[in-house]
Amino acid sequence: MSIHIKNATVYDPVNKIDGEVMDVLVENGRIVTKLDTTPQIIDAKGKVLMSGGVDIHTHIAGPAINAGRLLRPEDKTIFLESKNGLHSGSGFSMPSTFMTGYAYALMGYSFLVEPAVPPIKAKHTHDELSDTPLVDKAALLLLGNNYLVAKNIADGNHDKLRDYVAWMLATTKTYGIKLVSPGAYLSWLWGKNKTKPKDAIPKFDITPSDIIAGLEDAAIKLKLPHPIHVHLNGMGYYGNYVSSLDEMKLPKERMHIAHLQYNSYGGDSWKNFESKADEIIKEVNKNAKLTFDVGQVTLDNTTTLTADSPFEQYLSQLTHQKWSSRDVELENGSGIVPYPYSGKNSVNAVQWAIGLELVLMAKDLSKVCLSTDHPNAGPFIRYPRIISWLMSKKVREKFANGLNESVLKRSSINSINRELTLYEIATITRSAPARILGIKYDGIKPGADANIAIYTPDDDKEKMFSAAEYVIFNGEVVVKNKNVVRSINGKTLHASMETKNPELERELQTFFRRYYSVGISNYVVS
Amino acid sequence: MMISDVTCPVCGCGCDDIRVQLDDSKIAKVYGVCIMGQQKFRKSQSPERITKPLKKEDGKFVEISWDDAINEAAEILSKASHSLFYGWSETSCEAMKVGIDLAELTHGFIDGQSSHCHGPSIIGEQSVGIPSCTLGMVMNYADLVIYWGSNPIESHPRHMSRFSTYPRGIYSGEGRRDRKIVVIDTRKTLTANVSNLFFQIKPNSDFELISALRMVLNGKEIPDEVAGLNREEITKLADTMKNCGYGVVFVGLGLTHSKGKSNNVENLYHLVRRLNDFTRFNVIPMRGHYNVAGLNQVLTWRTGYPFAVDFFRGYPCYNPGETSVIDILARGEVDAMLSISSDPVSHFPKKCVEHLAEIPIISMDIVRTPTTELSDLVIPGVITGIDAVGTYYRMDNIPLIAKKIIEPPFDFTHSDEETLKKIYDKILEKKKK
Amino acid sequence: MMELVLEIKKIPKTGLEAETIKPENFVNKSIKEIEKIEVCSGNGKITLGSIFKISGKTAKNPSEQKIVIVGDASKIKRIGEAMSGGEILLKGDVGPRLGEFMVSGKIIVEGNADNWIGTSMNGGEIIVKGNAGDYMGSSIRGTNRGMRGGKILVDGNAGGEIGYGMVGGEITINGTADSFVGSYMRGGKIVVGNVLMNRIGFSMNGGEISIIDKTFNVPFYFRKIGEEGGFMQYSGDQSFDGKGLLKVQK
Amino acid sequence: MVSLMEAYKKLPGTNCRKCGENSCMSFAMKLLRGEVGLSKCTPLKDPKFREKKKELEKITSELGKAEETGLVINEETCNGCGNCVIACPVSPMEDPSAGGGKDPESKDVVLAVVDGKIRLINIKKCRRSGEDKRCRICADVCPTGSIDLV
Repeated sequence: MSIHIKNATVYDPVNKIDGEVMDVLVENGRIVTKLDTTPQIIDAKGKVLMSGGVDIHTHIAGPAINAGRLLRPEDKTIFLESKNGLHSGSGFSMPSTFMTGYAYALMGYSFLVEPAVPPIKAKHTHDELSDTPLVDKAALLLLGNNYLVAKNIADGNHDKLRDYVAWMLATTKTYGIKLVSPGAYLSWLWGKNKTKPKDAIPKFDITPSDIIAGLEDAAIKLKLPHPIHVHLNGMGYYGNYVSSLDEMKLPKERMHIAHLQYNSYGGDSWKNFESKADEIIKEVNKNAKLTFDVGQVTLDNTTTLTADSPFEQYLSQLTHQKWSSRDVELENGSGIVPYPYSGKNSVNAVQWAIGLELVLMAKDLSKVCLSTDHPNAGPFIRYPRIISWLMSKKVREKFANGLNESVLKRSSINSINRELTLYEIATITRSAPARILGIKYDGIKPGADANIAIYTPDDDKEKMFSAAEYVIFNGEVVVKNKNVVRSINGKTLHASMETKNPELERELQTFFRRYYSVGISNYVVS
Repeated sequence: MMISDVTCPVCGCGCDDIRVQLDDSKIAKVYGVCIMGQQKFRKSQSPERITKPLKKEDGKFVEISWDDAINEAAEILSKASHSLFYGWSETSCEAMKVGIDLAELTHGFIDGQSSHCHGPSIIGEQSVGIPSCTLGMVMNYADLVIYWGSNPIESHPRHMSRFSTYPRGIYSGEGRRDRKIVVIDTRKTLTANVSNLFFQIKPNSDFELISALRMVLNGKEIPDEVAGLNREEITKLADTMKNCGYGVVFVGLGLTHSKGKSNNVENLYHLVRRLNDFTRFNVIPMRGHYNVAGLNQVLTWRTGYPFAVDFFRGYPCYNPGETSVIDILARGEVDAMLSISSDPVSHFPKKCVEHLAEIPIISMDIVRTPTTELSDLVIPGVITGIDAVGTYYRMDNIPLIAKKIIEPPFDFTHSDEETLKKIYDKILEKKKK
Repeated sequence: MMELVLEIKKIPKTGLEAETIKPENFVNKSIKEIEKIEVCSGNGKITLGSIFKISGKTAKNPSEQKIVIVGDASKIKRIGEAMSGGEILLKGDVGPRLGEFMVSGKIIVEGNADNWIGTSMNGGEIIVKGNAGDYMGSSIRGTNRGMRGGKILVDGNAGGEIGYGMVGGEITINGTADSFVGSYMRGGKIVVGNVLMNRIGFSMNGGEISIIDKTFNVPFYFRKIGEEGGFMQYSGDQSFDGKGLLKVQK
Repeated sequence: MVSLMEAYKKLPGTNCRKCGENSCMSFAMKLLRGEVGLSKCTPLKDPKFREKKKELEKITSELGKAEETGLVINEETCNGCGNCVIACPVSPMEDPSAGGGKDPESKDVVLAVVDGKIRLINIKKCRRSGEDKRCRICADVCPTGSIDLV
């Protein structure tokens, strides 16, 4: 199977290609210099070509998102009929797995990261990922509120912590370390509803900052390709930018901050809620250790689901919406609350502006990734709309004046003139997330994996990026004329960890027999 | 030879610490398993096991070949205009996936036992949300455990000794002494024998008792007697719940099957949500079969809905009360049925069984049951957890691997998944013709 | 009113979903064209012509179009879905989800109706001479915002969970309803003869329920607040300080 | 220590009620509790029961020893719930996994569930085998009343 793409205008920041017109040859799943077999021709004259999109933070698979799908039958406002060999599906803010794979492929994405895996339910996440076609995947392991992590940090034996983390990553076949409001869930279990970075965690007498430092140290020693992926404490509360800045100064080498928009809030009540994107981006611009994904609010009727149980309980009390919560033994909690964002709401309008401010005021876009923390700030199918806001001041101003006027008074979005180019869009959706993740991603270059998206240019950027004209995945055409035509399964990446601490494993054998409700043989993902 | 870490394929406890002693590939002794599990391990070896496909010809069963059975099944399902795929709670998640593909391919219904067991708990969850936790949290943190309309000693025998009452957790080191066990039921059950508090309530009055508890928590006046309990008892129960460190309510069919059904459970979820303003409180529905929760998980991630899914428009539709198995059978909206690892003819209402008698039924099971007797085609089932490997989900939605310890008593198939896959491919073949 | 008569010839045993049977789909069409309109059955689609013997005249705009369905339609679901005008008269019984998401117009059922009449209805009127099923005027699964406007009148008895999540509109039941009337009610009015097991107003926070039968004894989660016009008045659901109004005939 | 079933099997099983009990089963229960003498069962004197009579005499003679725990299991009503196994203070000492609710594999626990029923594994380890007979945990936690401490 070989393909010859002719006269495509290529944007590929990985190889510094900015709008060159060139041919791209594909054979046996790779980009090649010459073809051995007669190829299928794709005339890409005047069309934009990019490598496959990378989404560094999207809740698409696992027990939390599935509990969300179950919670909201009313979220099924979009349906997918099963025809020509493709599966059916349903769901707007939380689509079912097949529909998720097809929708991401249609937008030209080829690599997704599920950022929250409770270790004891890792099999569930892997099972759902295997039912998400047309994309390669990786998953991050929740360790920020893990009992044994906190215990090892409290006892000060960091080497044992390193080996425990290595054993966990290998056992659950996951790719990196995820912290969600470290220490907040552990404190919440004993009645403490809000935890600041320097508060002592009951029963452990360590602080969230110790947990961040401890796990970063383990990540460095294990030479993990992706740095610790952190959901900062105080996410979602007004006035949380101060504690966020404290935690952003903690890392020794590298830290990736998830959905930074949720941690850039000022004001001391919901009434005078305001944007502090400028303060936050100032720290990111000067601190080389930090990278972030934005978590852009799209003002839809979506669902918030996060491992930050205390915040989700607070949100359910604030909004009187449904509330589902799952405490997982010795590992982490999670909470789900449907949330209908509205442009007329003074807080939501400013939240919308904060995300755009962070991206537009960032100096080095190779530290920035596009995301909506799907589905928290909005469903991933809104990425093209976000791109249209980032690429044109006129489009975002037109959208802004439909919102609550707080967006003008309490954020500086309308004073920013920057408009991102196609090259910069390719950075925040392709090269930046791939580099931060540390995955093998060579862009458009001979020898690279053939994951390619071809778009028809259009003034309406949302229309342009909503459906790619052609998408090639693993060297095969899977989207043609804006329709998914084939379904093939991608692979799930995981960190290659060899665990060489037999003494720790014996200890874990007895620990599991003593305190876990499942046998250790059932914990290992086969 | 001794096999350890064996899983028990019977109830929602999903015990995975069983050990089986094999003597020349026959099950000799089973260690750690309760009496319900023991019956299943023994049944897997019993001569009653169905080992050959059977086809009904003028009222009597005739043995047929494996290929004929697959062809016959595919014939029935392709000819039907609206087929029902029912059961699934005692087979693997892998078999369920093929079942969903079958329902999608034939534009039929798929539903499981959860629709008429803990369906009301799921409907309650869909309108209020459920604060819940895994069984390990109960073991390590809970100091108050309430069994409401549930009698684990008889339905989930090892539940109290493995998870809720007797283990010594991290923050419940004294085991039994660190925990208060409360039973709320309409009769004094065996579980009540070993509980600290037992509240005997009038049948069909759970809803009123829950409203009374919510009013006490809101500081409101309640009448002298509600649901057969006097005001002091209700206030005492409310205070016990409010002042615990970490509380858990296990919800049984006493709540979901008494009058009020999903409203009882909805009211309970409101109560537990309110209790989370004082302390940490969670609910765990006592799911019956060992993989009934698995069907809800797999169906939800593949179609968006947990049970009662209808593909007749080519995409998933869901409306319990309209697309659930009892209603579609009572209205006669089905003209063929595949029943896997279940016995609807014994358990369904009369009106449904009358309709079942008129339509062709394919049943996949391990022993003869009233359903197989009424069927037109019987295909031997494989026991996931004894004859075959498979994934299953425990009552708290934790995924576990069912282990294979002996070979099935036949060689034409190795798992339910493989059987269903053959039927699926045969239907595809017929569609292409 | 232009009358179009649909006489039931043969309905497939597995039932029908006929959301296309409503006045606005039949206006300005010949009988031939109407016979080609499709409905869902089994795992495919069949035409109206294969089910009904169609006769009569079609009008220019929906408000003048009347559809009469003769025969036992108890196996036909979703008749009059999101109907925006005109009238439907059903001589016999009718299947579930009648007049779902209805906007305006009128539906009369001379026989018995089934579950989910007027689900999430916004306007219009449904009259059932016989008995009705459960979930009348209720919300779709997962939401507690149901009927917003319009009227439903049932002469006979009704099933349970009536007006679940009602926001506006009126429901009148002359007979007795099963338990759980007016759960999650925010607005609108329900008048009902009696309610089994006295279970009404679960999580009610607005709107008004009137009970005609004197023998109804008020559940304890409703607090007495007064008396007016021959009705005792109660406020509840007190389990969470709900502000619904319950009136019981003295 | 012998279980109720084993004692019952050795009796004539005629339920003739000559001993004043209404069945051989309740006679066996009382016999193990030392509340009734073997001589009360007159049919046993029949020569064809000589073997069984000798075995019964051996059992009742052991009853009198001081270190006997008096633990009697009724397998008919036991459903293998494992409460006694996990609640027994000896189990977690001998096998920590019993402290976590798992079925103990060690041979030094007093009780364990086998084939769905409770079995005596190592009676010597029972706290009641000495002078102190106060420990009654297994009988207290048994929901089906299948454990008697005579």
